[in-house]
This record gives sequence, C-alpha cells and structure tokens, in this order.
Amino acid sequence: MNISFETKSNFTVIHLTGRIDVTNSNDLETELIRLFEDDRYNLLINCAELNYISSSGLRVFLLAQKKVMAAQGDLIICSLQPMIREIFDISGLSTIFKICKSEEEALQKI
Amino acid sequence: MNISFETKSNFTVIHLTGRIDVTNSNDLETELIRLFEDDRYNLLINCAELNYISSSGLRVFLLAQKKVMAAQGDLIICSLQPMIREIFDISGLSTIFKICKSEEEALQKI
Amino acid sequence: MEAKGKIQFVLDNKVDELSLLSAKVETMADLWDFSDSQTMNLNLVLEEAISNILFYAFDDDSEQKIYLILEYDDETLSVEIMDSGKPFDPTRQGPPDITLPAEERSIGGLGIFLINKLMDHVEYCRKENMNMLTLKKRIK
Amino acid sequence: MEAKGKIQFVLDNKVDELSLLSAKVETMADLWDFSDSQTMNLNLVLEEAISNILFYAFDDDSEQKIYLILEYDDETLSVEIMDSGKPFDPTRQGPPDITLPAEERSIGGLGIFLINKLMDHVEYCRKENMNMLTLKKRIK
Ligand SMILES: Nc1ncnc2c1ncn2[C@@H]1O[C@H](COP(=O)(O)OP(=O)(O)O)[C@@H](O)[C@H]1O
Ligand SMILES: Nc1ncnc2c1ncn2[C@@H]1O[C@H](COP(=O)(O)OP(=O)(O)O)[C@@H](O)[C@H]1O
Repeated sequence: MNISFETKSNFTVIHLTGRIDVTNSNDLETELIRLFEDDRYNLLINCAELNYISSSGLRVFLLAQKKVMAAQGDLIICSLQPMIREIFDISGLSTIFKICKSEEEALQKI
Repeated sequence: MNISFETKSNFTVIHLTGRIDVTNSNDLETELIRLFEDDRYNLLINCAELNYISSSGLRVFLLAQKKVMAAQGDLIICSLQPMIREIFDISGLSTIFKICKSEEEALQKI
Repeated sequence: MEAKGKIQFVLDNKVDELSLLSAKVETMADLWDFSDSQTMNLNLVLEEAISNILFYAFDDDSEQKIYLILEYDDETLSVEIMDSGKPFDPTRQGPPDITLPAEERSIGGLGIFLINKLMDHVEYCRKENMNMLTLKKRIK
Repeated sequence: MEAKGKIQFVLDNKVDELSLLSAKVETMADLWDFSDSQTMNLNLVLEEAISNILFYAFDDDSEQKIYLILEYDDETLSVEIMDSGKPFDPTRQGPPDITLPAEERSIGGLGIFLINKLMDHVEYCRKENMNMLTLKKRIK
C-alpha cells in the first residue's frame, strides 16, 4: 500500500494505492489519526488505485467515519473499483459512507 | 523472440532476445538464410538476452554452422546464459561451435 | 487449453505468511483464468480465515502449522483450511447487524460474515484435534 | 511457506497451445520456487515431448486432445503426458551420435535425447490405446 496526500479546497485528498490488508491496515490507521490530531476532519479518500481490501481495511474506514462524524467533519470515498465496491455493498458500508464515482464529482459536492 | 542485426568489422552481429522454440525457430532460419543469400557468412550471434532454447532452435544453429563452414565463413556464439550453455553442453554442441564469453572477447578473436 | 488441479500449502502461524500466500494465490488464479474480482475475493476469504487462526486459535505464541488446500475442478473452487488451535466453529457465529448506522456499528466482526457472503458453501468440522473449514464456490 | 500440488491440463493438438502452456508452466514453477534453469528445463522437456505428439502421433489432421499432469511433491517433479496417437515408445529410441563433427551431424533428433538427459527417470507405457509417458526429476 502507498498513501499520499494532497490539499484541495478545505479537504485533504488521500490517494490509496495497492492493497490494504491485515499486514498494513495499521499504517493507514496511524496516518489517519495523524490527520485528526492536526484537526483535519474533511477527508476525500480516492481509491482509484486501490485493488484489494479485506475486513481489516474496512475496519479502519469505519473507525475514520466515526471520528469524522463525532467532529462534524466530512468523509467522502471516491473512485472505488467495481470489485472493491462490491465488498462495500456486501458489508453494508455503501449506505454508511458518502461514495462518489470520481474525484471531480466528489469535489463538486463539497 | 526478437532478432536484430548490426555490422562490426566484416561481421554481422545478430542479437537474439527472448525465446527460440518450435513456434518461431522458422523465423530465425528465414533471417539467417537471407544473410547467406547476401553472401554474409561471418556471423556473431549474441545470446545475452536469449533465455530459452529448445531442440528446434539448436537445429537452426546447427544448420547455420554447416552452411557457414561450407562457405568458409565464420560463426561465433557469445554471451550464452549458463542455463542455455548447459543445453549446448548436453547436446554436444559446445565442441561444434566457437563459443565466447562476451561480444568483446569474440570481436578480439576475429 | 484447460487447467485444473490442487495445491497444498503449509504455512507457519506468522502474519508475514499472508503476504507470501497472496502472491502464490494470484499465481494460481492466473493459471485457472480467474478474473481480478474472483482472485481478490479468494484472497480476501483466505486472509479472513487464516488471520482469525493467527489471532485467536492459539493461546500461547508457540510455532504452529496451518494447512491449506486449493483445488479447482469442474468449475468449482474448493478451499480447505486446517489448524490445530482451540475448537472454533465459524458457521455458528451470528452475522453482525450491517443495517446499523455508523455510530452504532461495531468496527470489527466482518471477517466471517464476508467469508459466508463470498462463498457458496461453508462447512466446519472438528477432526482429530484439528479445525477443518471447507469452503466452496462455483466459478464461471 | 511450502507449496506442493498437482495440475492437469488438457491441450488441443495445435502448436499455439505450446506458447500458452509455457506461460502456465512458468506460473507453476514460480509457485514451486523453481530456479530459472529448472523452469527452462521443464518447459524444454514439455515442448520436446508435446511437439513430437503434434508432429508425429497423428496421421490425419483430426482434432485430438493431449493430457498433461504436472505434480510437485516430496521434492520430486512428475510429468505425465498422454495422447491417443499411434504407439510410439521414445525410450526405445537410440541416442544421436553427439560426438560427430558438424559436417556429419544430423540437424534433428535431439528432442528425445534432451528429455532423457534432463530428467532422472523416463518411462513409457501403452495403456487403453493411449501413449503414456512418465517423467520424473528430483528438484532441490
Ligand atoms: N479460529 C478462531 N478461534 C477462536 N475464536 C475465533 C476464531 N476465529 C474467529 N474467532 C472469534 O470470532 C470473532 C469474529 O471473527 P471475524 O468475523 O473474523 O471478525 P474480527 O476478527 O474482526 O473480530 C472474533 O472476534 C473472535 O472472537
Ligand atoms: N509421438 C511420436 N510418434 C511417432 N514417431 C515419433 C514420435 N515422437 C518422435 N517420433 C520419431 O522419433 C524421431 C526423433 O524424435 P526427436 O528426438 O524428438 O527429434 P526430432 O523431432 O528433431 O526428429 C522423430 O524424428 C520421429 O521420427
């Protein structure tokens, strides 16, 4: 997994690349917690290059959603590959997260 | 397989890349015959990038050697990868061909 | 060309083995012409099942072996996972409530649920002091 | 992690199948942690044996199936190749004279010789109207 950050409007755009699994989901959690400590609660997670996620990754997303909601921030997930989107659907996470097709669509909605 | 040609001194240097197997050894034969029709019987075959050969490829090498000898030309094979060299050794071809470690060594011997 | 077959793996009870395994599974899935999505789902199911063994099956941190068999035949993928940890039957685990809003949802408990959702057939038995989990999925 | 297992292939009697097969064999060899040289030798042996079936086993150009089993277990690679072509026992084929000078050497006839040299064990039998060639090699 590779994580990179970018600032657009008042949002932090997070690009996730590769796999999020049980061996590295802690790294993602650490990075997100660092953002929260910086008071950055407006997050757009771009998953265009994410090609694997397991429950350990979903766990971190859900955790982030809870923290963002508690701080009245905003979390948007965009550009999910269909096979990843399927996992979100099955897990009932598609109704919990704001999900957008593309980064453009997400940035328009902000 | 990819075949490319280069002229050095009075030799045609042939670079072979990839695999020579039963599906493409005819292509190599065709290219060599074209050289012979052009009266080019001094050949240096650089095998640095050759990573597979089967008996159909050895057959073409042997055919070339016969034609070169009949025309009193010179055929040198250089830069064989160890696993390919092993196949030449097993087949008794290492004593039939002039084999050099590197293209430099071969060009010095010419 | 048609390929089918059966591969057995023996894994140590270490998390690092999961990364090695996922590469090998991709290799097999490639051989069997699985789609990217089928391959990801297979890797996901294996990760969920095996990480549960790594995390919960053994009380001490002794070295243990986990046995995995992957078989693809007659358009059916079969997975068999065996461990010598404490008895645990995942088929008796109730599903999490995935209809709850974010505030009330537990952040864990999706692993066994995903295994059940992604596979057609999940069977557990305890045999000779081993947990044996059999998973099947029709592919294609 | 340790991997072993058995894969069956069904090939049509077409030369193109050899290219597809070599990619699949590299995949398997990768799974079994074979070296580049071991992988090339396996592919070479398969090419020699299967191309002989393609070229010599059938008198007409009817569509036929060739069955291939690759198995790696207990540090032994086993290959089984079956075809329904005319009876042919490669173990009865005399070796070519590889000591002859270039002028006198035949340019063919190395295929079966290489199979014998690269494998530890070569066995042929005719069974139910099929040629069955079994090859074995200790690996590692
Ligand atoms: N092999 C096992 N041995 C004992 N308990 C297990 C085993 N596998 C799972 N469990 C229990 O089942 C629960 C649910 O597992 P799972 O659905 O994978 O979600 P998670 O691992 O996120 O909790 C685990 O929290 C654990 O208490
Ligand atoms: N399956 C087969 N059926 C009949 N004849 C065969 C078969 N395989 C090989 N042969 C015969 O054995 C000979 C030697 O085969 P081989 O050592 O592979 O060299 P090559 O194919 O270059 O002649 C072939 O030329 C052919 O006459």
